[in-house]
Amino acid sequence: ETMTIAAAADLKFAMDDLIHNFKSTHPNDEIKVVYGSSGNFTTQITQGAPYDVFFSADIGFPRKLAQMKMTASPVIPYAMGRIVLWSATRNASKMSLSSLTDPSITRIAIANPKHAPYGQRAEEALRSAGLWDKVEPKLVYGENIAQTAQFVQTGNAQVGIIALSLAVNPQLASQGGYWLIPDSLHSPMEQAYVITSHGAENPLAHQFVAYMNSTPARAIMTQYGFVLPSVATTK
Amino acid sequence: MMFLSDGDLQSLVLSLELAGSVTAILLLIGTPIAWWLAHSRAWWKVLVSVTVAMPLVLPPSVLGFYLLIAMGPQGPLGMLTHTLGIAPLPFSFAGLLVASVLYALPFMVQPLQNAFEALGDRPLEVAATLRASPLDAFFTVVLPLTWPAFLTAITLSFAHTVGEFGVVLMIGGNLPGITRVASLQIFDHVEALEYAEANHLALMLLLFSFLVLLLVYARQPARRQDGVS
Amino acid sequence: MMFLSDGDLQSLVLSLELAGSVTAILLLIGTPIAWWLAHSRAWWKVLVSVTVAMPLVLPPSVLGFYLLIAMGPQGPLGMLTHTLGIAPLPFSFAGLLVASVLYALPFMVQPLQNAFEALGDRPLEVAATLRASPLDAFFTVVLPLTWPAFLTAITLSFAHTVGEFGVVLMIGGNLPGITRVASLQIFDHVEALEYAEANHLALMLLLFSFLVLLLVYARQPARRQDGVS
Amino acid sequence: MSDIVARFRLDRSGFQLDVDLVLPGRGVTAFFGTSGSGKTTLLRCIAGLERAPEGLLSVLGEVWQDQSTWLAPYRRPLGYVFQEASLFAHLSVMGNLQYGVKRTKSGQLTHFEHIVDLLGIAHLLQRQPQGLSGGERQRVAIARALLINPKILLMDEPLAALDVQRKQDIFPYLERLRDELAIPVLYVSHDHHEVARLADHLVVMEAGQVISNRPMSVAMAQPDQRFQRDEDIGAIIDGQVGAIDMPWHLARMDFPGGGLWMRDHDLPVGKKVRLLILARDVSLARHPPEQSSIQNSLQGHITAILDDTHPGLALVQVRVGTSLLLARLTKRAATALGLQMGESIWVQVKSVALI
Amino acid sequence: MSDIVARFRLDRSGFQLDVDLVLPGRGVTAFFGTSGSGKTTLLRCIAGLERAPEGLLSVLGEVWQDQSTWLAPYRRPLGYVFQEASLFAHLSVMGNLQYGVKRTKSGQLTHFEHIVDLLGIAHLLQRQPQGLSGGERQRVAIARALLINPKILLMDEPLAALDVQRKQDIFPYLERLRDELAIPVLYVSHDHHEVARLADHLVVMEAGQVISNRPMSVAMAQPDQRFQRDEDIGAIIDGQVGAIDMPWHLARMDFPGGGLWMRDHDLPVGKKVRLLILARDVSLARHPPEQSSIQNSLQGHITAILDDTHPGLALVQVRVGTSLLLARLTKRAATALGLQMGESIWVQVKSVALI
Ligand SMILES: Nc1ncnc2c1ncn2[C@@H]1O[C@H](COP(=O)(O)OP(=O)(O)OP(=O)(O)O)[C@@H](O)[C@H]1O
Ligand SMILES: Nc1ncnc2c1ncn2[C@@H]1O[C@H](COP(=O)(O)OP(=O)(O)OP(=O)(O)O)[C@@H](O)[C@H]1O
Ligand SMILES: [Mg+2]
Ligand SMILES: [Mg+2]
Repeated sequence: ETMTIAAAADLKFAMDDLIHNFKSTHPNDEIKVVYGSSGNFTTQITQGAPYDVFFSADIGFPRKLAQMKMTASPVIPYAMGRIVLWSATRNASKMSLSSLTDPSITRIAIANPKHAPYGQRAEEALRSAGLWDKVEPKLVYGENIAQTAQFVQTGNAQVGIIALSLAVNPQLASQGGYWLIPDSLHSPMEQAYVITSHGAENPLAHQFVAYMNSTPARAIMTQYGFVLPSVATTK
Repeated sequence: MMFLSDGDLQSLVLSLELAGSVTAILLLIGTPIAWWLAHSRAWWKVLVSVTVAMPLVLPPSVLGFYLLIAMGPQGPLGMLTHTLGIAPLPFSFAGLLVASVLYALPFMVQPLQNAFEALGDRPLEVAATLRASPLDAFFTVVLPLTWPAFLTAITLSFAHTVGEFGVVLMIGGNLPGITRVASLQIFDHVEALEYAEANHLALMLLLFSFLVLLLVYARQPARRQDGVS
Repeated sequence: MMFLSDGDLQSLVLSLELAGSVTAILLLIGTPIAWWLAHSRAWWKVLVSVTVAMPLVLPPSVLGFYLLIAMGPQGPLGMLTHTLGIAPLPFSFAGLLVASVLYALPFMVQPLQNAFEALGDRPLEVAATLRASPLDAFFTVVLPLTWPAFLTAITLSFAHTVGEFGVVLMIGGNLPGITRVASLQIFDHVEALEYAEANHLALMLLLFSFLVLLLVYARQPARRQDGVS
Repeated sequence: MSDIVARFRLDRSGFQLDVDLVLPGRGVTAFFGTSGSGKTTLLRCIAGLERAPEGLLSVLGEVWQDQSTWLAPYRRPLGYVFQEASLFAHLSVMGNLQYGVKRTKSGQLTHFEHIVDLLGIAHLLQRQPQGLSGGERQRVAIARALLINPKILLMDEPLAALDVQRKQDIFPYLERLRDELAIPVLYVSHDHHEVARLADHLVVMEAGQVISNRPMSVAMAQPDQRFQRDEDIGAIIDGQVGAIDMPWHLARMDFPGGGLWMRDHDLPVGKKVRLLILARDVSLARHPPEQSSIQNSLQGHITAILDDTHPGLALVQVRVGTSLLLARLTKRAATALGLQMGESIWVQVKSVALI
Repeated sequence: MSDIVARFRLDRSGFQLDVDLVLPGRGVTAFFGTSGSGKTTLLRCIAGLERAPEGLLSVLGEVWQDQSTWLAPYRRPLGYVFQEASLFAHLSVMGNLQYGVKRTKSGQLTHFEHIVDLLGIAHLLQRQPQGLSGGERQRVAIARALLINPKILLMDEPLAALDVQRKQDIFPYLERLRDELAIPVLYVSHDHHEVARLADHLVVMEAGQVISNRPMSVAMAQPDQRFQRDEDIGAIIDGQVGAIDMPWHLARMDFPGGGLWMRDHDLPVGKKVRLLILARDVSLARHPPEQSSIQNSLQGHITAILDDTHPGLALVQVRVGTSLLLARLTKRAATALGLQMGESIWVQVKSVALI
């Protein structure tokens, strides 16, 4: 059996581990993963893309698909996304949002709030902290959260607001450090997955979805910085 | 390939396959278009000329988006393929081909058009008086005399297709072994912060392309000045 | 512009500004490079030729990433600008310019190189016997005679820069009014599923580019065959 | 039916070609006319390179163009030597020569070496056209056209770039082509010498129109400044080799009316020849000469006294046997001699040329 | 110091130019030689278009090239007419003509109309080069080179594509250029007529080398087949107009040794002229002629009897006064006349040309 998963880019590290773990019980099955932007995947799935399961960074996209009757399962939340302040050149764990007004910080990278879920939460947090107007002139926008991280990593932006799941990655964790932005400052960021109509007949897709609720899977997710929804709600 | 993973290697092969096919197809369809543009006296040929260059102006992923819609089940191209009983174009190698051909068309047409215009009619006239039919003359006179322009056209089309990302991502869906070309693979590496892998693959891609292009250039005949002398 | 928002309009203006400047700069630096390539007899000029085309082979955002490193505080270019007391290139219009010029270079160089080669030495020789210095002859003889190739080079460079997305995003940081060109704006619209806005802006972009290119083409002098007759 | 019929009308800004010609289907027809008179344009129409809408063209009984027919240039069995250089730059000289041969049905190369030697290009075969001098290029172009065994040969000032010696070398081959192969040659030239030597038929053009179309011998006997330089006015006479004086390297050419001695050309007795006797080489006398270096004296009758190109000169037409000769002399001399129509007179021919 | 000194060595695959020349700093020097002998290459070296590494070139006292000097082509005050067409395709005829004028310091256009008329291109000024016939193009190219008032004019077979009439029209201007402006002209030609008419000095080239370099009059009196067609062998003599016979449109040209009547050219009495007397137009007789149309008889002494180009012919050199004339006759006639060195003999000149 084979199946293809379309996964939001912030899942990259966790998903590799999940699949590795899953395959230990399904040694003969082949699982392909494609990482990318959730918006793109949504468009592609409406045009018949051969993805069996879609892990979105934002619950809005799978819901949209469900409305269009292009899904073969309920929309299942799998995590609450969290954002952090991160720097490659300074110790960000000692910072807070108000440090962003420091004049030595000339560039702050966030994902584009216009369409990137993490960017929207970053903007909300800055606004809630009353800092938006002060820091806006320093902002640069990445197309997605990975590019945002690159702006910071290359030193071109001193600080960035990125996903917790990225910040705990050893590659980034070894540089600087991060400061978790309180989730009270932004609306909850529900992340969810769904089996597409393409995967409806694929038993492997259903098995993988079932696996996501297993203890080992939840452990991996937690390890990569995802905050699990306490109860798997169904909509 | 000691430092390339299987996936990387696969994507590399796919890239070269795609770029090679696109270039070959463009030679077939771009050459007659360029010829027509060079020889027609229709006033609206300027419009055609500019139109051919137009796809360039859109950001590739946006162009890819429009193409995806057009090729999708509700799009005109999608309906056509459906009626003809052909497999749908999106998320297939064939779809990549169609999209890349469209996108790289101006790189083939414009250099050739210039060369054909600069060549003039005399070499064809001479060939005709030596019993060569127009087609014969094209292959035995025009082609060798405009070889540098073909070289440029091939170089630009090939390189551009290898490096194409937005269109290819949108239409192809980044499917391993089918549409995940090297440019997507490198991008994925970079996005996943796998810089070493990205560097290796990028290096290999550059190297391969360099070799392919060098091969093309190496077959360049001695420099010439005019068609006839 | 009844159906364009201020942001859209601003991005459009920025795009045309960028494409115009890039094309102008490319004319200045691409022309001598093409001239050298056309006239040098060094064996390694093929390498230079192929190298100029190499940036094309990388996916634009990956190229952008490498450029970002090079222009960053630790990169060679970044250190240079720092030493010279120039503002850092990333996230500035100047940075976009540099990156786009690099990326579009082959589109300028290759058509010109072909044209210069095809023109041969005779027109320059004739000009020299009529007292024209080489520079004078370049502007009064070579330029008008190779105008179609310049047209192609301008078209391709311009269109390609307008449509550039990956490099521009990486280097520019999508700053409204500074580096948010139309291609980024359209992409953002599409990603945000604002298809109507995307369509409008794309249409305007196409229209503007079409007009600009048409204008360039309209100035094309009567067709000619060879440099001298 | 074995003639060439050509009727073309072509409008250009500032120029109009308008011809209606019947040309002989064999021999060399020369097209003569000032620069810009339309000679090249006419040849292009015949080759099908220029498409005159209402044109008519039939060559040796085959219709190449009329209301309903249009034979594409590459289907017309002709050879064309262009006015300017036209060698393919991407082929060596050898490649250029073989280009047409390969595409000719009877693509035999039996006369390859012959033609190559004739045009003195054997040492150039491996060279590229760019490195050739102007004359070398044109010689290759001529060889290339000859090698495809055309049914008609169109030559647009093919020798303009050649030196005298090369011209002399090529002439005999062109003459043999005319005589042996019997293929018609349409030959554009500015050079009266070339025309006089080569042509059987002469077409004079001016401003896109044909102003004269007649056999060479007729054209020669009726001096026409548009065509002839005044030094070149003379008579053409058909004859044959009558005797050979071996020790003195001389040959006597006999024609109806007498015989003329000229330098020997290694032709056998009885061989038919065509002679050019320039008016400037003919003088008149009342009495047969004695002890002059002029050896060729004939007796004839004055048939006409014509104005010449200069007011001080006269052309006197003299019938010798059945042949007409022309003599040029000053009017003062003509008057001093008291020349009268019908009178008997001695003709002294200083020099005769074979053509 | 007002000469032209040129020393060049240039290696090409299969060809080597190796010349060391001193040429007169005024008048027309003709370069004559077979196709491929290096005439064009030499001219290109002089113009600086070809860079011969160890070359030396000084023109009228100015060094253009030596070990330490290299004057770029565009700084050399010369005019160049190329062998092939060379009009700028992007400029009208007018634009082509003005191109050089605009770049010349003394960019006055006083003689513009004169030159344009002379070359018969006034009606072409607004045309594009592509639409011109071969001859029209070359006429424009000549005009363009003349218009920049060069200090030296290089012409590479400029007239090859022109018809006889146009050539005749251009000659007087070239002659005036030579005589009045005193600028030297280096003139490559295949056409012996052109050379004979125009040149004061003759350089014959073969296989990249100069095989003869001498004044025209010397070259003419010593027949050389490499340079002359045998019909063109003759003597050049300096003289002046001695008398005019108005009613008969004749003029008498006097030279040391006598006078010769020729057609009138509207030249005033006393005007210095140069005469070409072809050997073929000269006959010899023991006695002065009576009642012949040949009017020009002179008495002289035989100074040499030379072999001619054909074994049946002889060239006889006769001194008339202080001038040397050449007569061509068959050996048989020479023997019949019993010609001996030093003998007195009557020379009859059938025709004289002004050059
Ligand atoms: N493509 C064209 N467009 C306009 N006019 C043209 C074109 N080709 C030729 N002509 C004109 O037609 C006339 C005849 O040209 P053509 O080349 O036939 O003359 P030609 O007799 O061969 O002259 P030459 O002896 O100089 O070669 C010329 O006045 C020329 O300017
Ligand atoms: N670029 C070159 N490379 C190699 N050989 C050359 C080159 N240019 C000229 N030649 C050779 O040099 C020789 C002299 O050429 P050039 O053009 O000077 O002759 P030319 O005397 O002008 O002849 P023509 O009367 O035919 O014009 C020729 O044999 C020619 O093949
Ligand atoms: Mg012509
Ligand atoms: Mg030459």
